[in-house]
Amino acid sequence: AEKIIVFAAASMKTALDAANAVYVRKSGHQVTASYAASSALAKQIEAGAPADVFISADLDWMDYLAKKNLIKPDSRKNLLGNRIVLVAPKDKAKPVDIKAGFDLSALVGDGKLAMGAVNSVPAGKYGKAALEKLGAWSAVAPKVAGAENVRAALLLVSRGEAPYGIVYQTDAAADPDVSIVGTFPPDSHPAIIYPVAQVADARSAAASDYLKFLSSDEASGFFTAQGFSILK
Amino acid sequence: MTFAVEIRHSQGDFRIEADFASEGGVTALFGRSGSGKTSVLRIVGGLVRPDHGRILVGDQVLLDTSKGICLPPHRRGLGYVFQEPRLFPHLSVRQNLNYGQWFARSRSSFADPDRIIGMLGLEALLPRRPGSLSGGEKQRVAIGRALLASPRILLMDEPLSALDEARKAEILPYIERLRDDLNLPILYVSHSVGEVARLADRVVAMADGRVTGIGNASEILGIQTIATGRESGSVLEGLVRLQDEDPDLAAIALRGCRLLVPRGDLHEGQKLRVHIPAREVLLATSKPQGISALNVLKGEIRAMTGSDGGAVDIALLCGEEVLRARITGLSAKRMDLMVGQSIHAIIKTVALDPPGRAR
Amino acid sequence: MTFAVEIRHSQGDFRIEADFASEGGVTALFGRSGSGKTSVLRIVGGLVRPDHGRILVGDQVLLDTSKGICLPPHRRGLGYVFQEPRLFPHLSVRQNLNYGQWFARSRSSFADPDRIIGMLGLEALLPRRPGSLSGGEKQRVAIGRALLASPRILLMDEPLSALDEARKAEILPYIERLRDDLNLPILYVSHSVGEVARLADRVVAMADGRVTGIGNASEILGIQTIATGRESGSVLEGLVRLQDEDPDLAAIALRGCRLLVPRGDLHEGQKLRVHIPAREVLLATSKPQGISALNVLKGEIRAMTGSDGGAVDIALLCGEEVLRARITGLSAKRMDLMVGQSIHAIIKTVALDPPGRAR
Amino acid sequence: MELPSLSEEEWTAIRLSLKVASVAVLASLPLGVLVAYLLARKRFWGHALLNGIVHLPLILPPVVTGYLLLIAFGRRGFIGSFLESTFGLILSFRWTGAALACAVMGFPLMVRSIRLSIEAVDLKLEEAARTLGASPVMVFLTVTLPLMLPGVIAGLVLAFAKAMGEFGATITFVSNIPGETQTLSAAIYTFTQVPGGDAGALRLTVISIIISMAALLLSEALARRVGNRIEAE
Amino acid sequence: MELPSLSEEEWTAIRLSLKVASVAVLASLPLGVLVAYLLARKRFWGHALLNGIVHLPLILPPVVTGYLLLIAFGRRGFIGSFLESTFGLILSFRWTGAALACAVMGFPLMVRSIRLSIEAVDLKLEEAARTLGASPVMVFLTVTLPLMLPGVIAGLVLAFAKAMGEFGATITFVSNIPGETQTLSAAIYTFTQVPGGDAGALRLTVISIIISMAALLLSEALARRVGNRIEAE
Ligand SMILES: Nc1ncnc2c1ncn2[C@@H]1O[C@H](COP(=O)(O)OP(=O)(O)OP(=O)(O)O)[C@@H](O)[C@H]1O
Ligand SMILES: Nc1ncnc2c1ncn2[C@@H]1O[C@H](COP(=O)(O)OP(=O)(O)OP(=O)(O)O)[C@@H](O)[C@H]1O
Ligand code: MOO
Ligand SMILES: [Mg+2]
Ligand SMILES: [Mg+2]
Repeated sequence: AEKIIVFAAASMKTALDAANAVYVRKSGHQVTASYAASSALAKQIEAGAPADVFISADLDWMDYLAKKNLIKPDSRKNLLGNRIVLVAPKDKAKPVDIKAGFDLSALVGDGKLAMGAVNSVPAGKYGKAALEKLGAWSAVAPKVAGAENVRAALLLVSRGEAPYGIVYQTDAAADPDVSIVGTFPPDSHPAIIYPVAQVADARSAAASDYLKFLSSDEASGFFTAQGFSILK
Repeated sequence: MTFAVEIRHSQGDFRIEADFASEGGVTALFGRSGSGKTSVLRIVGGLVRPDHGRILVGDQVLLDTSKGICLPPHRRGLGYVFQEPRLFPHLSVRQNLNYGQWFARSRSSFADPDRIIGMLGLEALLPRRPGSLSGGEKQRVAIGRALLASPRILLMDEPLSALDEARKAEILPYIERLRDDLNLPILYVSHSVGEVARLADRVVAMADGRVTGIGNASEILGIQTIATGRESGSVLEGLVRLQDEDPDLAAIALRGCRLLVPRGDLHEGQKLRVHIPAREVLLATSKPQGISALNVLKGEIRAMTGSDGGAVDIALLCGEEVLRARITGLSAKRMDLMVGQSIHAIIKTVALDPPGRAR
Repeated sequence: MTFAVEIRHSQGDFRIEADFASEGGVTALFGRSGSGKTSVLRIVGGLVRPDHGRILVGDQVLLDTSKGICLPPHRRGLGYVFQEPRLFPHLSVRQNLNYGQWFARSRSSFADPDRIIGMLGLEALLPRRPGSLSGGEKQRVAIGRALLASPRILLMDEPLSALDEARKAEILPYIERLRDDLNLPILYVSHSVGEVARLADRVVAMADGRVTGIGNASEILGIQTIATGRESGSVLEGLVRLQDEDPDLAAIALRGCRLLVPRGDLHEGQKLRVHIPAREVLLATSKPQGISALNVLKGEIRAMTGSDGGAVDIALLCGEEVLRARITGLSAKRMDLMVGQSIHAIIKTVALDPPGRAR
Repeated sequence: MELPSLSEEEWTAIRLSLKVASVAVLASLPLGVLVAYLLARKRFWGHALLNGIVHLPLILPPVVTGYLLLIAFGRRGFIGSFLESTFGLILSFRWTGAALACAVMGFPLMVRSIRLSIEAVDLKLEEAARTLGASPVMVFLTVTLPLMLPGVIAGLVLAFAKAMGEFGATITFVSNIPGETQTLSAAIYTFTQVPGGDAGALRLTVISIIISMAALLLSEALARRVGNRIEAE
Repeated sequence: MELPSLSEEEWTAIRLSLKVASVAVLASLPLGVLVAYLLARKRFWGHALLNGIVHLPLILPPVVTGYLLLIAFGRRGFIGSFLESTFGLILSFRWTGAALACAVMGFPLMVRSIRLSIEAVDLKLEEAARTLGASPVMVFLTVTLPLMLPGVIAGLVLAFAKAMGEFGATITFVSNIPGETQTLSAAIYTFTQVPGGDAGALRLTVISIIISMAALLLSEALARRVGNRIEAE
């Protein structure tokens, strides 16, 4: 049996663990997943990490590796998609109509808008782009509290520290203390894409087989269950 | 001021049982190394709370375990000179000396910094830190620090042991003045029979944590030959009478006899105590003539006891005073001494310690 | 073993200039507190490297700054008893005592643990840690630790100051044996004239970092009245002659006269030194009769000097020995003493310190 | 090394970091001394517990500490809401919260250093001070405290350095708001999260190092002065 | 509290954490003592520099430390490639690398504690040992070292606790590979990154606390024994 090492963005843990379990049972190969920030994983692959497969939470870090010829270009694939949503604490949740010119700043009031750090965390970048497109950014920018990651932003909302937050649909769905009060239109921000690729000097012969499995319907079930969309 | 101590305490294997009282003045704790002197001082100073105990100074109760009273050390009005210097390393000598004054409720008249600094020869050291002082310098600073705290009781644990004779001779009269003029109770530990004889109104002999004898200096230092070794002797008390004959001398009128001593700064009518080591007393069967000793006392042999090393201890009655002499067995044999015999005791005047003033 | 020290060193404001040599035996550093005794010892011990200096022990160079030689302390074969105990708090008393043996290249015959532990009375303390020892107990352990390191030189800084007379009397003969039987050079600091007179072959008087006098015990302790205060006196050397008359006594044959002393464990023909404090010598114009002092020496007054306190210092020639006496001015006047006059010196036998053996 | 010119936002982060670290360290000092004293000198019920609590921020991943702080000191947190209603003190999303996070993270380091120093103070000197009339409080102020200064200084330095480097708990607790809670290390972290941010991260890292080294040198000089004073008793 | 049964992977993380923390702490101890001794006792050119380098891991955000380790000790790093070619020692993405990261992160804490203790050792005792024939090395081993034990123990505890809590530098340097580099705190972190991971994070956090508290209690008992022995000189 082969041993496959997957470097994956931390936010995929739940779904990927479930999918991997099935793959292991079926193929008899052994799969080990290392979850961390995409940035760290990319740098590690650059430094010669023994990874076979890399799943990034955004395109930037995959591009970073691609530019350095550290992935096999023909193995690269956009695996999953996601959406960003506006959330509020469950007890204060009222639906918001997210459209061009909607006044998010007024909704937030003198509270904070929790989201991933807009310069570094992918969800923050998408959120900022969407708000800019919808003309809400300049008013709300001073009220943004940038969290280290989406989970932290979500926590700020679920703890009631912030009246609103922008997070992935996948995270919002799982938190009982927050409600999704609106979903950003897909065209308001660059597509949210989790790309996958085989690492250039992957040692495992089963890596491409594993990649194929990730795109299979069987695997997709676990991803959709978590709220991801499957990109074909 | 009176003083009463009653202690039962165990530390490790060592058990202390010490009861003693004093009418005031200097109470000397005397005993061999490890006999428990420091332990008693620590308890009186409040640094150790004994299993059982009662300590009174004047009518103030410092400690009474049966009533649950235990005054903390800083409320006992202490001046404590420890066996080791214990100077504050982060403070200058001057600050060390002043330390107690920061907390003293009132400053005693005797706690005059300039006076004490002068007496202890500390002027040049004031700005220095204790780290680089010599052993004796440290000990002097420690003495000054305790005195300048304006204490109501003074606890001194071998305060002069690291000092030279000349310095001791400067400090001892000062301690005598504290005792006499200020009525300051002093608990004094020393291995020096000379110091103890000179200062102590009351001597508490200790061995193995227990009190083995209490009495005035004469009784204890005279009797306790084991504790005192070759230093046994007599301690006599009398009034000073100035002499016209020689301005350098003074007489001390004792009961039924008198002694000539160097005059020093003695004054007429003053009460005074002298220590005469037994080994410094010569005996003569007939009154010697043309001899350099001023003191030739006529007396009668009251007791003779053979002592170790072939020496003989002899108690004489001169007037009403008992004088102890120690001579060789050979001399005793040659002179054919017997109890009841009349005899002359010869004492070299300058062999006396410059006497302290009694209260 | 010979011994030569030559030091120039400044520490802070204090400047040390000390040159002295010794034929071996005990060299005593004598001087008031702060005169630089400890500083010299630290330099000899290698703990301080002086600005300039040369130290020789036998033919071994411990230090020669001009040649850049400076043996580190652990190669100097030292036994150093510090002025404070400096015991290792994490080791038991036994381990403290053994510490030096772990490193000693060879064990001297005198470094017999049982012997030394017995002499110092440390048996019961062996398993304890130093923390709870009494002051004197600590000092004894420190002495034992230094002796058990089998040193080739012994540096002792007031080693006996915290001990009682009885304990001192046990330790002193041991140090004498080290000096005499083992030819161990000893540099000894003490404020006690008695100790120094008894032990020292050579006395180095210090004041303010400078050597103010070097000589044998008699010369320095006799002359240095300032340093020694009331303890000036004579140190005489002679051969022991046993007495048939009295088994408790022995005579010391001096040049042209003899002294009776307690016999102790003296043996015939032994060389011996005694210290006679000037204040313990009485003078008589005619030979006294029926007197308890065994020693009455006939002599002649060679010099008379007035001294402070109305006392007069008198140097007598008895046979070929010089004896010092100190009497009151009044007595001198009464007896009408003059230089050249013939006189009798009276010395109480038991007033002598049990004499040490000279080499 | 020549520093490329810094953006206004970066200058703000530097100022903020200095403020946060200084306040964190100085404000926690009295409590640090108190806790260190209790741990070093007193035997009481809960000794081990207190000791454990002090060490917690070291044991827990910083993110967890941040979560716990948020739960306790957030607006809805039981302590946070009390502080707000009683003193009007709001910590969440404020620089004060960042200071709290840094203080908490540095606390074990500070306490350990101070405790070690207290344990090294010679009790015999305190006894001497007692006999000279000093009450326990005065003994502490005039003897114990001066003698334990080396440990206090060491504790301050460690806590300050930690405060400069800490971001995990801070960003989780008070997020990353430029000018309010974005400290230097949060800014550095942000740079590391984007491809090509290395130059920016390096620049800020160098600045962070320079600041901390200055603090370090200062502390060494201070400790040496204090030490000189005490030296060689 | 009853612990829900742990998964195989979680047990592995616990075992790994213990191994990593112990090795990190013990392996860095000799160097820690050496550096602390140099800093405490010697004045040399580069004293400030060495001191600064020791403090670096505290000053830098852990992620940055992790990146620096990756650059230096990674397979392609200058030290890493040297170690591999010379000793066959591979650190990157191995548990040994995790130990290195933990050791580096805990090093300033360890050195400070030990240094404080060395500074508290009475030089007079060392002098006494020298006069008794002990060479400088023997003095260190028989006097200085035993007397500074409290600081060594404190340093070990701090470093161990830090190693248990550290993940920023570790995860950045050696990633988060179950069974090889996934320590307890990395596992906790991973749980906090996914929806519904709180229960898992809490479970592991409790275990981490229990382990560290045990280490803490052990160290206190040890320090008390050592302290008792030295007490009240
Ligand atoms: N660093 C220093 N700066 C200034 N003076 C110093 C320094 N170190 C020592 N001294 C002084 O040198 C003198 C000699 O000290 P030393 O310890 O040698 O005296 P000592 O003769 O041993 O005295 P004691 O009998 O009191 O122990 C002292 O007056 C001391 O204060
Ligand atoms: N914790 C303890 N366990 C056992 N013995 C102890 C303890 N503390 C003190 N001792 C013993 O008590 C005895 C008395 O000690 P203390 O210090 O009172 O003696 P001291 O009379 O002052 O002697 P010194 O003249 O040598 O200073 C000593 O033998 C000492 O070893
Ligand atoms: O434990 Mo950290 O990763 O130094 O904040
Ligand atoms: Mg004592
Ligand atoms: Mg000295």
